[in-house]
Amino acid sequence: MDKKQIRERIAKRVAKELKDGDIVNLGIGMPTMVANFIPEGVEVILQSENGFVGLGPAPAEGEEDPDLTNAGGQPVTILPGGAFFDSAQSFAIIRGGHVDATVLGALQVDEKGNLANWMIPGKMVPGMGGAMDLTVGAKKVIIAMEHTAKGGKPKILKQCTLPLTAKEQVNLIVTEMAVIEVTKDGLLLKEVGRGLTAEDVQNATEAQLIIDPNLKEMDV
Amino acid sequence: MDKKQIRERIAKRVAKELKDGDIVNLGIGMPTMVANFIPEGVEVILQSENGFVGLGPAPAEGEEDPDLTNAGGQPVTILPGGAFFDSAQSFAIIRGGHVDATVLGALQVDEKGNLANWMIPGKMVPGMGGAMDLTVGAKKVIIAMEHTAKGGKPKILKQCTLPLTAKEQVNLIVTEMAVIEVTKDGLLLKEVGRGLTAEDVQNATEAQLIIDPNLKEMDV
Amino acid sequence: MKKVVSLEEALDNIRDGMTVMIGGFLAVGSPLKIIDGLIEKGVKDLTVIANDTAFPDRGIGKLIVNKQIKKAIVSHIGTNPETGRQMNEGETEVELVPQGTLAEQIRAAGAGLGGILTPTGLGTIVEQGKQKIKIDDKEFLLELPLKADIALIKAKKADKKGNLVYNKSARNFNPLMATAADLVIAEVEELVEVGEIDPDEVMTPGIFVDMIVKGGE
Amino acid sequence: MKKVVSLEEALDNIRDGMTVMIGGFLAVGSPLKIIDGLIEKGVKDLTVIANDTAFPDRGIGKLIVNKQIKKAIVSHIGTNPETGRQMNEGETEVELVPQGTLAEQIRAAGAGLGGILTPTGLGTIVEQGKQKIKIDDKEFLLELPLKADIALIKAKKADKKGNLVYNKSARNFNPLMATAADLVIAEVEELVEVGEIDPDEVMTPGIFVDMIVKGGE
Repeated sequence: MDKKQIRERIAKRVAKELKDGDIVNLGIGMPTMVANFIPEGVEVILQSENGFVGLGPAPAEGEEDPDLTNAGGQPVTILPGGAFFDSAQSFAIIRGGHVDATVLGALQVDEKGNLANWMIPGKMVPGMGGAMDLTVGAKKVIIAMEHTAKGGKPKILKQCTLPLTAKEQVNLIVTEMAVIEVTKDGLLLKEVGRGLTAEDVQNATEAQLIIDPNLKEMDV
Repeated sequence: MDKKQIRERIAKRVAKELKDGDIVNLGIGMPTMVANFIPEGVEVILQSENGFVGLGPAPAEGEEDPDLTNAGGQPVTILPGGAFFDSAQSFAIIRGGHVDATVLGALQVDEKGNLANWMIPGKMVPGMGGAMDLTVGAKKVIIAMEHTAKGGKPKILKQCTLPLTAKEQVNLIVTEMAVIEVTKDGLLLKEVGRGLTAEDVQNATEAQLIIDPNLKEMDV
Repeated sequence: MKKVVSLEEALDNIRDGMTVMIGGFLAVGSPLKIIDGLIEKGVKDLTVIANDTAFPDRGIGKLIVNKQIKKAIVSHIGTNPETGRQMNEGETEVELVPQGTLAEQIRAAGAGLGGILTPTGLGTIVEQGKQKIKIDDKEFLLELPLKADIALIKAKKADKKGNLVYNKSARNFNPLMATAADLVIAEVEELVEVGEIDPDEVMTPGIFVDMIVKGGE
Repeated sequence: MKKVVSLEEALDNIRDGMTVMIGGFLAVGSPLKIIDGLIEKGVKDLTVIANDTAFPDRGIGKLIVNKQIKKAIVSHIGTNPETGRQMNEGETEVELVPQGTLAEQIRAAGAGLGGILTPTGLGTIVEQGKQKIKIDDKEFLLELPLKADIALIKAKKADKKGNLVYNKSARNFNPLMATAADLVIAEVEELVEVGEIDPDEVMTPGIFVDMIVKGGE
């Protein structure tokens, strides 16, 4: 699989986690792609932390409104029935538990559900933006990321080594190789990518995986 | 003076304390009357804690809007340039120091600037409404009240005996008999009513008054 | 979930002993039709969180007179002598809260805050039983969030997704309460199609509103 | 006070070393004309409170590139590599704050709160140096108010009393910052007469706005 296929596969699988009526915040980057794969008949309301609900697709070329962007600064649209608000209200929605699910990328995630995705000390410090509030506030935190870093280095660890974004908040990890649920007993491997075994996934994962007795193949 | 004359005199004198451009919250009852006596050329913006600025006069009969009342529930109007908001914003304005002056009635006020105006235990407990926030938040707290209670009982005391509305927040006391400033040294008698002496005022006041060397007659 | 419901369907959700927020300020901006429904249905032992208890014959005051409220958490009861009487005779519990603090407590619950620090009430009986926190030599009271099982609010206009627009001073506590309850029921004067309310003019986003009841004008 | 002023009159109030809030989210809803004025004037050693440092060639980012900022209190700098470079090389101090916490800190300053309790940042380096408060076995961070000497905000429309209406996602931090600074200067696209904005549609009441500068559209 090339990069694009990998990213599409992850986004497609994450999209299946969303339920009709869910209020969802998609992080910048790959998580944004999830919007393109939401199943027929499922209507989710996308929240954009820069201040609205009802985030719609990108506008046609020439139709961009400079006052209407997503949290990544890209021109977007708002769907009928959407609403704008200020940043305090936006994060009241997020922190107050009114977002059903958030999808975020990760640098590292560990078996306790700890997440690190906002800085590599001395190297890359983009800042946490809204990620710390989203991970603490959303009812379900889904991590969408490639299974390993460059050179096959595991990103799913026994314990995160990078500064945390939030402590013990991740519920589900979706990669091109696997779907893994964070349980109080540890990481539960629920699905593996087509043609892969549980062992393949374990080999690319530092944390010990618990194999779900009903282990399935990822359907994407 | 009859009751009406007394109240008018107090309201007129309080009105002179307001400066052009001031944002002012007037309490229910006599303080509301202050709006009728604001001097020519002075424009104050009245804040109504139930959710707007730009409080205007009562509407003509038949013009009442059931969705537009003051904090006492009476039909009012809003002036051009006014704005509505919710109760959190209303008290953000009040508590946040964005109100220049509030005018409130009192059951008791004392030489430290303590105010009691929200309950008489076991007898009358209307509740504090917005009074506690107003006294703490407004830049200047003006008490507008009759100088004594029924039977000439002093209301300006050495120490309040009723449950407080706020501690050490009153700046000025205006009655039909006197204008008294609360200073860190005690109560400074600045003006006396026409035909009255400082001694007359002191006799109707429990707290010891400091006589301003420039003691004046109330000009109302 | 179907958002536009009948008064009966809405009332089915409100049961004895629940904690209910009710919007309005002296009955201005209160869901009067739903309140009348509660009276007809006779739901009792309610804990009510509201700005005030209005008047004996209007708004929340009717629930007081009808003895359906076990406890009222409000800032003011002066306009309803029956509330004072019930309180003094121990029939109804009344907790008086400064209005600005009440607004922030409700907002805090909706915003996922653990509490807020306010100077309001310092040196008064309001501080009883509360934690005081000193910041740079200035003291504040720690006030905790207030949430409810149900919020009953009133708006001028709603679209079918539940986006709300309030009218004039009838806004008051309604937008705050819409964020702070498990189930939010809005009584509205006018119901319009999705898309008819400009997203910039929405005062309460529809994501907060679970049910809409068409009320009188 | 005269509310509608020239860019020059507005800039006269902003001096070296001041703490300045600047509205906007990746330069959307930022007062771009005032920012360009600051660059031309060369005001320096500013402490800037904003959501982000935008892009090197746009919005607040230009002030970073021009080395006019001593300290930036923001939630995100990822879109402006120059901010990261200056931070790593110790040229500019950057304090990173979770976006929701930043919003509440600014709001708290404007609302006269002594602080707010948030679960955001618990168990991360954000909690360093902060008081933790436990309520019913749940921990929260105590976050303090953030205020400024000047707030520079941007609105779509103002009337001559300073009532503001924002447009779409350009609202963001602007209404919050309008409440939390000693002097509030609003850059607006459109200036209308008093009475032309419906009081129900005002997003920032004019009492918060000290000066209005007519900007580009």
